[in-house]
Amino acid sequence: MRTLTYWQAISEATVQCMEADESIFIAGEGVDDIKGTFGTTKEAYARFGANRVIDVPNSENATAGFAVGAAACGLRPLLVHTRADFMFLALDPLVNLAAKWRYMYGGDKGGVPVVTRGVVGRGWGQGATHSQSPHATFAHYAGLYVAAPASPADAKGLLVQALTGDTPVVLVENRNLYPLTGEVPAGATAIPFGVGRIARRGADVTVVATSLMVHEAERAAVQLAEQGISVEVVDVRSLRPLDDRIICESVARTGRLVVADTSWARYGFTAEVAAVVAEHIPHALTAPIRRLALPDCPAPVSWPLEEAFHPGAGGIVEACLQLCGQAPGDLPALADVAAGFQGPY
Amino acid sequence: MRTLTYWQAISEATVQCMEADESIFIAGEGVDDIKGTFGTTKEAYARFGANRVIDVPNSENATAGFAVGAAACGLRPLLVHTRADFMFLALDPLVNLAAKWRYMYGGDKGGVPVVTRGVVGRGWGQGATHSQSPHATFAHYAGLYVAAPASPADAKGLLVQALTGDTPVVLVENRNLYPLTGEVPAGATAIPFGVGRIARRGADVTVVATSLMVHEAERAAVQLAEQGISVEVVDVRSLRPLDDRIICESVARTGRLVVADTSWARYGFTAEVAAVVAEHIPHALTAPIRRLALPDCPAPVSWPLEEAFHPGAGGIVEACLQLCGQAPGDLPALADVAAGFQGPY
Amino acid sequence: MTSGRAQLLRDMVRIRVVEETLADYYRDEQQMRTPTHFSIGQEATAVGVCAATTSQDLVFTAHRSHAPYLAKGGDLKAMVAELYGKQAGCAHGRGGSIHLVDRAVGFGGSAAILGEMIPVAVGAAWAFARSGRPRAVATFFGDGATEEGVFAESLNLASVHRVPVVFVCENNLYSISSPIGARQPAGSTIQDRAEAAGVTAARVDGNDVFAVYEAAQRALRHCREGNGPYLLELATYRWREHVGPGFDHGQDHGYRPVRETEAWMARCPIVRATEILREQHPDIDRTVAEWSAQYGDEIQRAVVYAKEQPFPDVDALLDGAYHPVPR
Amino acid sequence: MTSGRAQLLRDMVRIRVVEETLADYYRDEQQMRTPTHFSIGQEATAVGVCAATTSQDLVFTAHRSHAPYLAKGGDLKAMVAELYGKQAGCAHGRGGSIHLVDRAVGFGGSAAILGEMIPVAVGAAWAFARSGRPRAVATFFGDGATEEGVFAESLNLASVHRVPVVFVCENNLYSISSPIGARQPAGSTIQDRAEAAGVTAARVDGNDVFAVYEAAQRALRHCREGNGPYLLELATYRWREHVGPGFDHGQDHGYRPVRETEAWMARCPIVRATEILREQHPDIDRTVAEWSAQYGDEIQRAVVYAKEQPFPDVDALLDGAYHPVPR
Ligand SMILES: Cc1ncc(C[n+]2csc(CCOP(=O)(O)OP(=O)(O)O)c2C)c(N)n1
Ligand SMILES: Cc1ncc(C[n+]2csc(CCOP(=O)(O)OP(=O)(O)O)c2C)c(N)n1
Ligand SMILES: [Mg+2]
Ligand SMILES: [Mg+2]
Repeated sequence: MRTLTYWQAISEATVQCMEADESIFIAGEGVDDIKGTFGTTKEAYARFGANRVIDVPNSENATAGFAVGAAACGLRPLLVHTRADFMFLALDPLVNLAAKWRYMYGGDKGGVPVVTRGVVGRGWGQGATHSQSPHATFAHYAGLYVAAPASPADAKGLLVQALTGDTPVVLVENRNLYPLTGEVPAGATAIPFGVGRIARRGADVTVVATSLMVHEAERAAVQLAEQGISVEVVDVRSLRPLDDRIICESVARTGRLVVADTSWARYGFTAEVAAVVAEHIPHALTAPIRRLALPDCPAPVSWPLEEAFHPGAGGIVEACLQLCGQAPGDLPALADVAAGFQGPY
Repeated sequence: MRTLTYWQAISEATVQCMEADESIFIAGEGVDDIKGTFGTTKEAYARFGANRVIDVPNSENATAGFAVGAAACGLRPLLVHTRADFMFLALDPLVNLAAKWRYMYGGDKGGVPVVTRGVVGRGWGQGATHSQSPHATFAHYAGLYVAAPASPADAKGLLVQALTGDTPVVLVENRNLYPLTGEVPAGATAIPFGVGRIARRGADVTVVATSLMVHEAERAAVQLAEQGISVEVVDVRSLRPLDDRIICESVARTGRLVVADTSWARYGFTAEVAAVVAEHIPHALTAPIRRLALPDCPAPVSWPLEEAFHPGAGGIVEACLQLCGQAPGDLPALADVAAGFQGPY
Repeated sequence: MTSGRAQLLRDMVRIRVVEETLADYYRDEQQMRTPTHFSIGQEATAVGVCAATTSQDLVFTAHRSHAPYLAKGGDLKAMVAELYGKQAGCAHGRGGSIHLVDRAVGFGGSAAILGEMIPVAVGAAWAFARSGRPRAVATFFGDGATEEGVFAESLNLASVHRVPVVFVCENNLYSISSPIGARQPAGSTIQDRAEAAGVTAARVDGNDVFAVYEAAQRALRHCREGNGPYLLELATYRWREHVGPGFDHGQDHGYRPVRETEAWMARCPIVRATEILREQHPDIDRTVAEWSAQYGDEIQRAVVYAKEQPFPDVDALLDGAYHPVPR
Repeated sequence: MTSGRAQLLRDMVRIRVVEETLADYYRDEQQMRTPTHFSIGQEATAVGVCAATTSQDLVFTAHRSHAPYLAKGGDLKAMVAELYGKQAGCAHGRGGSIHLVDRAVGFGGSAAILGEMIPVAVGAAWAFARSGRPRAVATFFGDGATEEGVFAESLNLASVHRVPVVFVCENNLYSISSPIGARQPAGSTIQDRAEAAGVTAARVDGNDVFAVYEAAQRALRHCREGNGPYLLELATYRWREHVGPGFDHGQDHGYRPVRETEAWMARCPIVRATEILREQHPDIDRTVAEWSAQYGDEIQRAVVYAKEQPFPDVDALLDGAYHPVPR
């Protein structure tokens, strides 16, 4: 199969879906600019022009409401935010309106399939308001689907599903994934929401992760394999619906759970995954679960602080070793995936 | 000790703090009106007038930003929302600015102690956008304190703490608690955030609850006591910081955990409490944990649906019986606390 | 007597009779468990604007939804059943008074978060414009909603993209109990704010249904001809309490002077339209009385119908929140 | 040569030299790991407005923060150390370029979410007004930020409560790569929108530091005298890329015509002020050269200082997020 980068996979899904369905349009601040949202909207703009790839004013609230209205009239909006942090300004129309629309108006009329892509993740010193990952916030409210693809193939497949489904969707994309490559099917094949993926098979510890943290977990697994610890990495792919079964089946096999996320622990992804296990198979746990998440402070800018702030493969290694009763020892430090980032922003 | 209603306790805390500290002012839509926000701002308005109890335009975003600015200049704003659902429009200034202010500007200068009260909970058919409890959303982001007092004494004590502390606070008040009475100290004594409370001692099951659900849990406990099941009810009082210790100590004693909340389960309060236990004392669990929360749909209006939608004492009884291996049997149905609500809104 | 003008009066009479009857039931029986914002006294805005729309045009509203819903031709029985929370309701009891919908007649929906439907209407109208057909959208909201940032964002967005949307502001001088003077600066109007965003705008007497109708025709023509959005600021007044069935000016609610309310009640849009029509139709009062009786019957029957209808099935609580997940 | 007017020029020269030097280091060494929005070409707005403030007044800004920070008297070394992420930075390395602060001189803070600081300034100014002292607040933001709903909300709030705040819009015609014409309607201005909200407003040539200064004085006087808020729309232009140190008009970025950029560069605010002052000060060019050299030294020393400073202690990562919890 061909290999594409994550951003190319998103671009390809977008273009293929837009070709197949005239009702799809893209709206976002600067989606038409030369950089094309990390490359992801560039080809769509070149192909479909300003009528279907629409630069909008800096009005996140109205733009989301606008998308709801367009969707209510049969169009399929794909909204893009270059930082998901800006989506707080669009929370009301997404959570109070889009998520509830179908149900609130009876449940049997059309929904408003607004798809929102939000870019998350660190760059160089993006700081407290430009690097947050608000997926848990959107996933808490019933009515939306929320997904965070980790691989190019999933980035394509989940976007295809979003653009062909009937439910509003929030897709979270970690910017550090854009350059990653992987095999991607040529066709516009949807990957359903709610179906996780075993990213790596293992027997001793399960690491449940999402988005970028799947890769950090895989790197951790490689190093741990050298220590004789076999790690299973579960990529949930979507946060709502969440694939409880794949999580529980894995933990039932390994008895140990580490959950890794790029947001805070409290009331976040790591909490939900832990709860799923505690709800279904607590007896399977041979050790307490461990959560790898952001420390309880806003994101600092200064790079040593930033390094310490963001969880990565090193932290996962440590947590797994501890769960397996092994001392941290002096393993070589693991560079995070994001360490490959070439500045300056 | 004297007895006050929950709303009187809030009013008293407000008035006493405003008397002691001239820098405190109230701002909100209609805080000066005859109903005085379920009575809670009425005496403050009568005592301190329009200079310190300020009706604001319908601009939730700017009002929250305004409060941040006033706080940065030494004032202590107390913002009031008659429905917490409107706070989605104020999420950006609260989460992207207030929560991060102190840290983002170095961590050693003043913070912006903005206190926001949000009213949550059902009335009669308030529907999908007027009855949500967004406490988990605010508690996910580091930098804020979030509390949900269940008793009149806590409503007073936590508000006093909020109005005398340095960290921005979100207080969630279930409107069905306003008429409840309880003993309340006469003085303006603060209750610290992060310290839970054993609302009822028990040995067989722990119910960890917040806000209204503490009362539902207590009613459930009374009925269960008649069945020979001894329930311990833990009222966390604040969601951030969360009193992990009181939760774990209780579960360590009982071995069984039910978590009850007025919001959705996924990525919510019930998830976090379950995670805390799975993180610290999973081996103490003699049974899987159970979560009592909203079903995964928006709030419906029609009253039979509304009754079925909102969790209450009955559901807690069932969950506890099940955890203790007893059949539901035919216990008399328990009326929820909110069943005392006298309409029409 | 089916002249266009008489029809406007007739529509107002129908809405008045329906709402007054519902208000009585609401208060006396408390079986409608849904916060309800009556438009009694404000009928001319809904009727004048909706009458100027075609069946292809869409209307969205805020919480004060009954009058535009009915004026647009929304199914009365389905509305009443909705208020009673029944499965036969236009939103199957899920939505209540604040979430009426009847797409068959072009009533796109109402919502209760202030300002929320304003950009929705812009998006809908933009979708229409893309399709190349001369359809337009009207969106109703109050003076209070214009303070929400999303109103300004929507004006700008519609203006830049020349979207065929009519912003209909029912300026009834209050947001719950806050007078407009406490919330918006004196000396500038909502019309001014629209114009400053490049939106053509007009202020019209919102209690004069004929004036509203003509202004709405102008506004819709402007939209259909591709000239972009239009804002109508319609001065009017609600007679009842903000939410709920009662009058509140006689009680000690203090937020609006009894004299003010009475002066506005004296400017009843129905009485005014009746007076205007009397010249041409000397027997207008008898006709209005007949209409009242007719609609009195209709609403009584709708209430009976709604009460008889079953509640939604509790087992179907979750239905419709999501499309079935493909697994 | 310390006349008030010369001081304005001098302040601009300082900011220009500082920013150009920092841009070079930024590009060449990539040690400042913080997205940085240079004001090169826009110095007159910051200098003109801040010079008109007193030390008691507060200034807030958006992301384009360096120039107002320096113009208000912010500590240069602390700013540079902040860009280098050092503990000696004005935000101890936690905030970066977009979160500068120096309360000692009345620089209240900068923030990177568009429009976010606008209501903050209104709240700060309201707090001043309550205290009864004639202090005012100025808040800087770009043309793009005026599309955020919170801008309109803030205008209205300030207007209703007659808050002593000066809204300073640096209209540089672009929001990143989007021209204003794609985002705001032709035929109406930001000034118009302010006036429609009851806010006194003026449009001024933002590249004429003397005009800006005088306008700012008028605006601040207006505020101090209790007449409520004021908006200044200042037409200007950024020379560099939106974020980062480079020029982008020569490259094939396509979003703004090379001719347009060059025309604006020809209207350099420093050159213009120099020309105006030349009549009175025939040796102005030599003076400017001296200033440049002086500030060149100053910024070089600041960079050396910043580089030498230690990074924050990683063990203190959490410090300052919360006050210690009383337990
Ligand atoms: C975002 C938001 N803030 C506050 C409210 C509470 N609220 C409901 S109706 C209303 C008054 C609205 O006034 P206006 O827009 O003039 O409409 P009217 O009720 O007068 O028709 C308010 C403040 C709300 N529903 N949504
Ligand atoms: C709410 C929000 N939306 C989008 C952005 C991304 N963004 C950062 S700067 C900028 C351009 C702002 O333009 P303007 O306000 O004119 O300021 P300028 O950069 O031209 O000085 C944008 C869109 C943001 N920071 N915040
Ligand atoms: Mg009104
Ligand atoms: Mg700009």
